[in-house]
Amino acid sequence: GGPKQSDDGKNAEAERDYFKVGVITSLSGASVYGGNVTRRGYDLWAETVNAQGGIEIGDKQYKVEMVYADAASDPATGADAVERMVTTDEVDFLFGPYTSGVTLGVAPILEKYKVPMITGSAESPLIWKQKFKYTFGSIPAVDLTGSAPVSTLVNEVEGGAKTIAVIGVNDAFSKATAEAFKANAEQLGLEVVKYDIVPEGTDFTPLVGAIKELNPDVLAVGGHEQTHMEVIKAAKSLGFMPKAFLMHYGITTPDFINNLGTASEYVFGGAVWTSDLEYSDELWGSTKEYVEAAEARWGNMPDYTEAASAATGEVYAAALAEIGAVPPLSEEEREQLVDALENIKVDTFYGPIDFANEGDWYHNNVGLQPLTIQLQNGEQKIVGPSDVKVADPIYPVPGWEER
Amino acid sequence: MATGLNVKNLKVAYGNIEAVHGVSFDVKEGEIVTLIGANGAGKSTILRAVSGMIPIKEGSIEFDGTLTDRLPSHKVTQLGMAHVPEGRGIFTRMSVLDNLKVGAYQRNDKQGIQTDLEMVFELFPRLAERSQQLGGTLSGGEQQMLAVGRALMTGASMLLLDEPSMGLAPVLVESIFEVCIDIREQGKTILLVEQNAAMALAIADRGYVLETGNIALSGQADYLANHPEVSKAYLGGDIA
Amino acid sequence: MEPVLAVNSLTHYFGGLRAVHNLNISLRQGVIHGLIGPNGAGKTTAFNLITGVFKPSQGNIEIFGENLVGKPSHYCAKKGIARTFQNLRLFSRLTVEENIRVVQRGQDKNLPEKYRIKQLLKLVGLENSTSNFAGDLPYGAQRRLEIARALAIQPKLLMLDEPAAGMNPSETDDLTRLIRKINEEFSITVLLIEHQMRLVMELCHEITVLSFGEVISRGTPEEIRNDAKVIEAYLGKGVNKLRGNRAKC
Amino acid sequence: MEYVDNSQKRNLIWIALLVIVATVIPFAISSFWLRIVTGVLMWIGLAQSWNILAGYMGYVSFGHGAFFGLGAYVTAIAMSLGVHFIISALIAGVFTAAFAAIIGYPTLRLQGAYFAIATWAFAEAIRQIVLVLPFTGGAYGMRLPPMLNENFFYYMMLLTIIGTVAIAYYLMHKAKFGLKVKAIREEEIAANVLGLDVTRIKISVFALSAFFPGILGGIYAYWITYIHPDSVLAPVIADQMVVMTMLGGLGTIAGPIIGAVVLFMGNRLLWVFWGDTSFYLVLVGLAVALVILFLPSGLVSLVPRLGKKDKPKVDDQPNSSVTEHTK
Amino acid sequence: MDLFFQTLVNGLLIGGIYIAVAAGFTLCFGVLHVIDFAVGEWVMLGAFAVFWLNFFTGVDPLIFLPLIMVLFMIVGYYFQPLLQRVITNQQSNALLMALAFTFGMSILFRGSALTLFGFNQRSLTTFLSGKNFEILGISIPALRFGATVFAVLVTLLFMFLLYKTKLGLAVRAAAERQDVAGLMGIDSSNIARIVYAIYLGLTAMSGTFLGSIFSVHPDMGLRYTLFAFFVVVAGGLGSIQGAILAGIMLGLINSFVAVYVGGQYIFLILFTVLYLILLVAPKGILGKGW
Ligand SMILES: Nc1ncnc2c1ncn2[C@@H]1O[C@H](COP(=O)(O)OP(=O)(O)OP(=O)(O)O)[C@@H](O)[C@H]1O
Ligand SMILES: Nc1ncnc2c1ncn2[C@@H]1O[C@H](COP(=O)(O)OP(=O)(O)OP(=O)(O)O)[C@@H](O)[C@H]1O
Ligand SMILES: [Mg+2]
Ligand SMILES: [Mg+2]
Repeated sequence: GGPKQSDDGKNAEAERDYFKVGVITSLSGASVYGGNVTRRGYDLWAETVNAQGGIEIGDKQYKVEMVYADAASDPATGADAVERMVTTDEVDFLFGPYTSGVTLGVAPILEKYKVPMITGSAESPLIWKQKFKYTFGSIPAVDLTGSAPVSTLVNEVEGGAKTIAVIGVNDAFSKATAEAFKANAEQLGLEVVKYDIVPEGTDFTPLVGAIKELNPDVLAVGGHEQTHMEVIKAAKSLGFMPKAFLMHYGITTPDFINNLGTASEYVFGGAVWTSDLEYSDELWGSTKEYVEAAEARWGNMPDYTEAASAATGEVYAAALAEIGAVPPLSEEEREQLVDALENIKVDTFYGPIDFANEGDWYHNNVGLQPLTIQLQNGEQKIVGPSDVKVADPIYPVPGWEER
Repeated sequence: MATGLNVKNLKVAYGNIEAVHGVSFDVKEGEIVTLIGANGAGKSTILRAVSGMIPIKEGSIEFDGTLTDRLPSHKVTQLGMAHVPEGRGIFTRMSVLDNLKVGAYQRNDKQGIQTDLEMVFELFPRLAERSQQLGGTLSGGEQQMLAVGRALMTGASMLLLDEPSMGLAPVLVESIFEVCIDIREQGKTILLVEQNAAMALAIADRGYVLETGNIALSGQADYLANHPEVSKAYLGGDIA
Repeated sequence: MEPVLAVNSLTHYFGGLRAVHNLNISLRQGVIHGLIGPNGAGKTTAFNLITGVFKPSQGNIEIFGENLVGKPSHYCAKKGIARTFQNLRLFSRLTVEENIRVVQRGQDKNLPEKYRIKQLLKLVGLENSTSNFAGDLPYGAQRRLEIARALAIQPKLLMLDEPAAGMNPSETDDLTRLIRKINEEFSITVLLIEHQMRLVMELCHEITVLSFGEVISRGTPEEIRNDAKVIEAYLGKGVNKLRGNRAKC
Repeated sequence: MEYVDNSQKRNLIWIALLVIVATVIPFAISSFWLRIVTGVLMWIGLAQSWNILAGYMGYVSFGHGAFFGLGAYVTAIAMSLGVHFIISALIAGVFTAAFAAIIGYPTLRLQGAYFAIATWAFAEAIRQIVLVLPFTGGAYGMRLPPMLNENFFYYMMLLTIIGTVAIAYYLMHKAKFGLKVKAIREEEIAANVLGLDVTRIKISVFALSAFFPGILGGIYAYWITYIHPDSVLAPVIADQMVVMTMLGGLGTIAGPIIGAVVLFMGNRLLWVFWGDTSFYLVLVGLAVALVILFLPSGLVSLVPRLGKKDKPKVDDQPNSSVTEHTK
Repeated sequence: MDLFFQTLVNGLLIGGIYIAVAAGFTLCFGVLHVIDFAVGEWVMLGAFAVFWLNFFTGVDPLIFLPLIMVLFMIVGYYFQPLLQRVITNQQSNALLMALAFTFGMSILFRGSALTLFGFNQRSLTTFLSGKNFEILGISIPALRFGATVFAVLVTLLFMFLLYKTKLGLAVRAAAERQDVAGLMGIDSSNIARIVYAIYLGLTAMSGTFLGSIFSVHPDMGLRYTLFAFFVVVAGGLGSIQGAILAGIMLGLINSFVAVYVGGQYIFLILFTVLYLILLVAPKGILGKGW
């Protein structure tokens, strides 16, 4: 079905000398924060590519032009946005939304129009289980990344954690994070003294108060930056300090560190990337150079979501170069592009990107190694697994008064 | 300086519909003047215009030497005019006592307020009994007492009474009219709108007969009371 | 014959306040019965109890022998009770015609002639205002519309709460004629609250006087007019006393 | 009489034209705009349903989003059990109507703002229930089998909307039922005392106003293919129904239609042109505030013929209007 | 047992936060009959105002409380006539008009803040932040304690104002019937402006506390709109005593459910309780609402 326009449109359109790239992300609504973080990554890639003359295909360079649409953190709006991108703006390929919900809302439409999308975020494992052909993700799902920090806390620190309390917010990503923490903890023989999933917007003091009473070695939290800040504030205001806080996404955002100051110190987290890693990269040169560029551009240290988003563009560039397709992409070329994406393995400043072709992580990036990080002196330090760590984990961490 | 109320060529409209079509009348200090007329003649409308509750379309209203036709109602009230509106306008969620206190809002003479409160309670013992009951739960007649009582609490020099006897038991109707006489004896002025024209004319000095927004007739109360047409239309033939 | 309405030892409290106490009323078919008494005596409360707006604390209400206590208002209406309200309760943003149509049972054209909208409005003198919003009518007209609306449900018993309030004597006289007509031509029993003695004395076959929620007197208009208790509590001495007063000054 | 016939003929021609235009729209516009128009239709239906309750009966509900969401979930669950979509959506409508009737019984005793907030409270409670129930997917939401046929959804929406508008028009403007509903809005006690079974009428209206949102929720779920408590049970859904109706004109048939078109289209247009920043929100907010400020009777008041409240014609045969209404 | 008391204290302090947002809101409803949808956005603007003041001067945010109060009172005083225009329009349902209008304002404020200040999370650090003191083994967060004390004091002050002063008498009269209040010599429109000004002043001040307890960002308001609705309705619209009681009650439910039942069910239980309260006591728990 579908309107004819997209079909004729493609053929009718004259050759372009640039790629049109759609960006759908949350520029307003509940996930505005993360949405803007992904956008920073995408934008920096586009700016950098264009500054260097464009994507090199054969012997010619093609610049990229970004087209944005706000998904307003709402699947329906996201779906409208995709429809517009594909049929009206006729983009060649897409950068995906921040939230898993919007991703799930737009993915079927991409199947229909056969336009690929790589999302730099959306870590809910749910997406990949759906096996969408045209949807890829450059951040490994949280059920994969949640394992490293728990195992570090159990096996790689002195004394090793024995008990853990896990709380999570009741949204797809946060809940999956909490579940991953719990599952890993149980597997590693930790005693889970409390497990609770709370609705968004709750006040954490009572829960933290209860957990303080149970006095676990580790308090693990599944949530976004705001949740993490509130949990830390609640714990501090109740004078509660477990041997370690374990959090996931969010502690790597600059706001977490800026707002909490010393209270953010020593928090453990899971990540697949930090600015300490040393990868080489075609576009920027190396991880270090990317980080400098991002810092210069946005005034903040990039976190792993921003980095993943920036690296996403490089995968496209590599795949396009490989199939030698020039803009505008025909449906055939887009099919080829998807094939290429499935098989390519690209080394970026962010690490190797390699999309799985089967299993529960279908089309998700499985090229990366999950890392345990800890905030030390305001920086994210890799403290595990032991073979890649750049610093020793500090455990138990100093109390509130000793900082 | 002119005292009392002086209304010239008053026109009032609700939206596009003119309800009062150029009415002139006056009330001299210390007089009781009554406005009589059928349903919908515009009596209440005139009172509302005079007290500033609704804007006027044309004309002038002068009260104690001040032009009040462009003043908001609270300013007019501050000049010493109290209006008991049609439908009583009780503060339903406030106690009887608070309703009366609101009446005295613009006064600062504690002594005088106390005296007037006692006066009101004497006049309407039911209000004293129910001083803590919420205004809204009073019976219709009790609310009417409260509305009149509240106006008396303002200490105003001029009272506009819109059907003060409505819904009152006959004994109380009498008391209300007696109060009017008392008030007048204190040197105050009253503009009285009444359906009970016989009673109104019995206590009034002068009266105006209003017909669909125009003054049809005016004169001394006795003259009107004995006027055959007035008698026929508003007094219901002979006086009971 | 079974009474239209029989109220037995009806009592109602508002919190600690006893508004109606041990009220008994029995209405024979076809009478006009007056319910008078000082302000706050409990008259309106009694109406609210009979029409199911309030649930009585104690007592019995029967219409044609059927108990109404605990029944919802619309059930009372179906059994033949209609009423008007002391503080008007018209459907203000419905037109005059709609105010009647909405309460009619069945289609206008299938109803007996005298219960049709046109006739009802003519009866109360509103035939020229059919398409005005009820809320825009002058007060007196609204009162008459309430009566027409009450009639439209074809009641057996019509209860009027101060229908003459805000009317001048000649309008009151018109109303008197109207109520009599309703009573006679529609054969409707009427229970009437009113403070205008002119109307009450003229119309009522029998009168009950309430004071502080209790019956203090009952009888024909003549008996009531001359009952010392009623004069003391309620009637007073009339307009002539005032005349004298004014003459003084 | 002549005049009436002519105007009815004219109305019929208008309606016929509209139907033709509505039917061919999918062939005339791009798939993106078809999506938007489908969205507009959905909101017309939602706003109109809300208007049945608030505009005519005077009960302001802030919980109507719940019916939409319940409809979406019921449809999703039914379809996951293998029930055909059309049947599922109908089940959803019936379910939400029945649910509304049950919840309406106690809730409709509340007045004014209390009713508004009570509906909002139960809507929130439902969102929380869906988040914790085992068969709703909780925070992970539910996915429906995709059927990516824009035209199909357009026509489904169109059909439902025509149904909503027609029923609203017939019941509220033509049938005596509408008068009863308005009487309740004006004076509930008097209506009851004069024989209207107020409780039953209120519950029926509440159930009716929940029926269509239920179906629309079902269509939405299948259309978007993914539902989540935050997307189909968010308070903002009810808020928008309110604002659209107010914007267009409360208690009129045209009001919710105009309001939905203007707000949703306006929002999307601003979003298309300024959507790469959050600035368009400023414009949306400003527009809503300004319309309310300067056009208190809603946008319909710009078109006097539409904004006219349903006041019957004065003719010398009051009976004639009655006969044509009741059937 | 310790946990029980800790939970109790936590609940009371959450209640304090509820009350802080609700105090002005209930006044606004009680007097102006306006349900201000933008209440959360006023909280947000208040928090941002303090944030910027603190950013440029470095002075402790709590010191700015009086300044914020005055600032937003001025805003409220001049903003109210707009709202008045909306609600005094004769041909429409005032409650709904006000809702729709303030709904528009809330989008406008949120959009503006997002556009101007960006999406970042910001934090207000006061001299009380992160501090706590212990009484009998129960930790009491200093900032929350401060907010609660502030809220309770302000509310008591209001009750005094409303029920014991002449201004209060005028406010209550104007709340009910502006026209008749005018006949008593009360300048109702000015009273309405003053009340709205007080409401905004208070709401903005509570923004200071909320911004420091949680964080400052353009969307922060939504949550507080929720809380404010909640407390004000459960307490009975317009009833200040009711708001205090409801705030405390809901804080306690929140806290005890989180600890003894499960965090998952907090809102489910809260909203169900609110719904049931409405059904059982339609005028609020004290039966004193409008
Ligand atoms: N708020 C209003 N809106 C529109 N028209 C009104 C309004 N108030 C009064 N009117 C109209 O203005 C005219 C005069 O009404 P007004 O209330 O002044 O009469 P009145 O003499 O006081 O009658 P009554 O004896 O019934 O109190 C009437 O035709 C009435 O319908
Ligand atoms: N809801 C209520 N709460 C408390 N008291 C009430 C309530 N309703 C009525 N009352 C009281 O009950 C008594 C009876 O009131 P009711 O309205 O029946 O009087 P009434 O006889 O109709 O008087 P009127 O002739 O003045 O209309 C009054 O004293 C009134 O104050
Ligand atoms: Mg009048
Ligand atoms: Mg009465």
